[in-house]
Amino acid sequence: MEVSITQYKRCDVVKAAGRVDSNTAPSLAEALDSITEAGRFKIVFDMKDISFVSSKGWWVLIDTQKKCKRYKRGELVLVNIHKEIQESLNLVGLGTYFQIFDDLTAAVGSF
Amino acid sequence: MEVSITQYKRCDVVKAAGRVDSNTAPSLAEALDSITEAGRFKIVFDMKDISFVSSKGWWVLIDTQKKCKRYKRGELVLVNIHKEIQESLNLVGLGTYFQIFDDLTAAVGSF
Amino acid sequence: MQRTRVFPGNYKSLAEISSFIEQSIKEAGLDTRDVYAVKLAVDEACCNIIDHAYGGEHKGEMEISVQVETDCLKIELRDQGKPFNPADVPPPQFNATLEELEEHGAGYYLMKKLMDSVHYEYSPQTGNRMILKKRIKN
Amino acid sequence: MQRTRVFPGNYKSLAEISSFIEQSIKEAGLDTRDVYAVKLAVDEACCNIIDHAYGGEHKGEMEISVQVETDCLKIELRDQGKPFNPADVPPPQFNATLEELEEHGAGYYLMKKLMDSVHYEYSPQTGNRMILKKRIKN
Ligand SMILES: Nc1ncnc2c1ncn2[C@@H]1O[C@H](COP(=O)(O)OP(=O)(O)O)[C@@H](O)[C@H]1O
Ligand SMILES: Nc1ncnc2c1ncn2[C@@H]1O[C@H](COP(=O)(O)OP(=O)(O)O)[C@@H](O)[C@H]1O
Repeated sequence: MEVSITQYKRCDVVKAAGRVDSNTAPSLAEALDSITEAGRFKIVFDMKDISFVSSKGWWVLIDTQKKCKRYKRGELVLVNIHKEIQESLNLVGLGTYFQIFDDLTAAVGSF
Repeated sequence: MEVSITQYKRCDVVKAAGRVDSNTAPSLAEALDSITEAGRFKIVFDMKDISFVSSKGWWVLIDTQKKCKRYKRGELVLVNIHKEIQESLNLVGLGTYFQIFDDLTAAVGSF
Repeated sequence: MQRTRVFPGNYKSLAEISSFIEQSIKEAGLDTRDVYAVKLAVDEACCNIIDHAYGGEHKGEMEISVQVETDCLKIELRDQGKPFNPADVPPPQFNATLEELEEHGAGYYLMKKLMDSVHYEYSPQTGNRMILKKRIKN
Repeated sequence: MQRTRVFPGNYKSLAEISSFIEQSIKEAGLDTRDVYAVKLAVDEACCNIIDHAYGGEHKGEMEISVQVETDCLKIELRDQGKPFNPADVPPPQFNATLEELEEHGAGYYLMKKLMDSVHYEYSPQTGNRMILKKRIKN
């Protein structure tokens, strides 16, 4: 899974395409860890081209959310999430842990 | 000329469509003034739907740029500017007074 | 009609399995939301087989059969890994604070939420069988 | 072929004038950049007529003639306002800091940069005539 990171003044935007499943979740985790390990904790995950997320994917995002919110130093927010993916996130009870934006600019502008 | 303003945490995005000429420049000036008068000096002008800008339009932007940059309190940046419009801005020697972004998110992310 | 395929028990199979499911259930005429639900449930079921029944990748195979009936979609997954007792699967962690959340589980719970029925059985002869059903609304 | 139209000397006319110019020069086959340049030059010329020759809106009319020749585009603007001397137009403010910039001017300079020639003449009989020319590259 190709993951791109764009670093802005106040936050980093992470973008990837395709499926986040047990096979690809480690690449996403690696990209997110590289950001938090650099001491940056304001992250936007642009899910526009993400077509599928299994529970393994959610745990990667939950793990990052914990790192970001610890000491109130930041937050991971989601943007452009496909409707079915959002529904399954809510179904599994994890929807409440993420702020979701409709628009990438609004997500970046929130930091 | 319809002008919309979207307020983000660190900056305001101004968007308008059509021509900025002697007829419409006052509406743009009014919108920009409403932002600076509210004490907000970080402004993104999204020119995606702007098809024409005469020198009257440039002077409105220069006026706002002066207000924003005074006391280093902010800046007006341009985004999605059509190629011909940018060329005429450079031709008249005013291109150097503005930072120009290709992407709205990058512009908002710069503040 | 019933379609059956055998996949190696590794994570690389998951994308292929999703495509196989999508192709196989096309004729059932489910809407995008239900198609997604079925693909996700099957993905979770396969991950559990790899992670728990086999205890890791490359230990065994997964046989998947898809049967589209007039009012119901039936997906059967078989493996030769170790059996488990669904009654022992802990319930999901509701109302946990972010810090309290333990980063695993949810897969089995999701399967039950996404499908209309989830049935598990084991016999030494046939191994593990997981049967997922989804009603087809007309 | 020559097209001529008369517009009221007000800012509302500017959008219509741009459309008139765009229609009238279509057959010349200029690229988008040159079409934009011509529209911008004419807009600046008309603003100067309204602002300086007439000293405001609703004081008089502007007659615009467009002539497309094989290798050249000619646009003539006429008004009955007060004449001016192009030699008196101050040069543009190059290298000024932002704070030093005076927020006017540039229109006449732009016209000369955008067109291949800008010619102005006045006679008491015909009033002001501004002739803008753009070469047509083939
Ligand atoms: N197919 C299976 N074979 C063996 N054990 C299973 C199987 N499916 C689920 N389990 C058991 O149930 C638990 C919960 O499963 P699940 O909710 O899918 O979450 P996770 O796989 O992330 O632990 C697992 O940790 C495992 O002990
Ligand atoms: N058509 C005109 N009639 C009278 N005066 C003109 C005309 N065009 C230009 N001028 C004079 O030249 C000056 C510079 O014009 P210009 O560069 O277009 O900038 P601006 O119109 O913003 O002042 C004007 O201030 C005016 O004094």
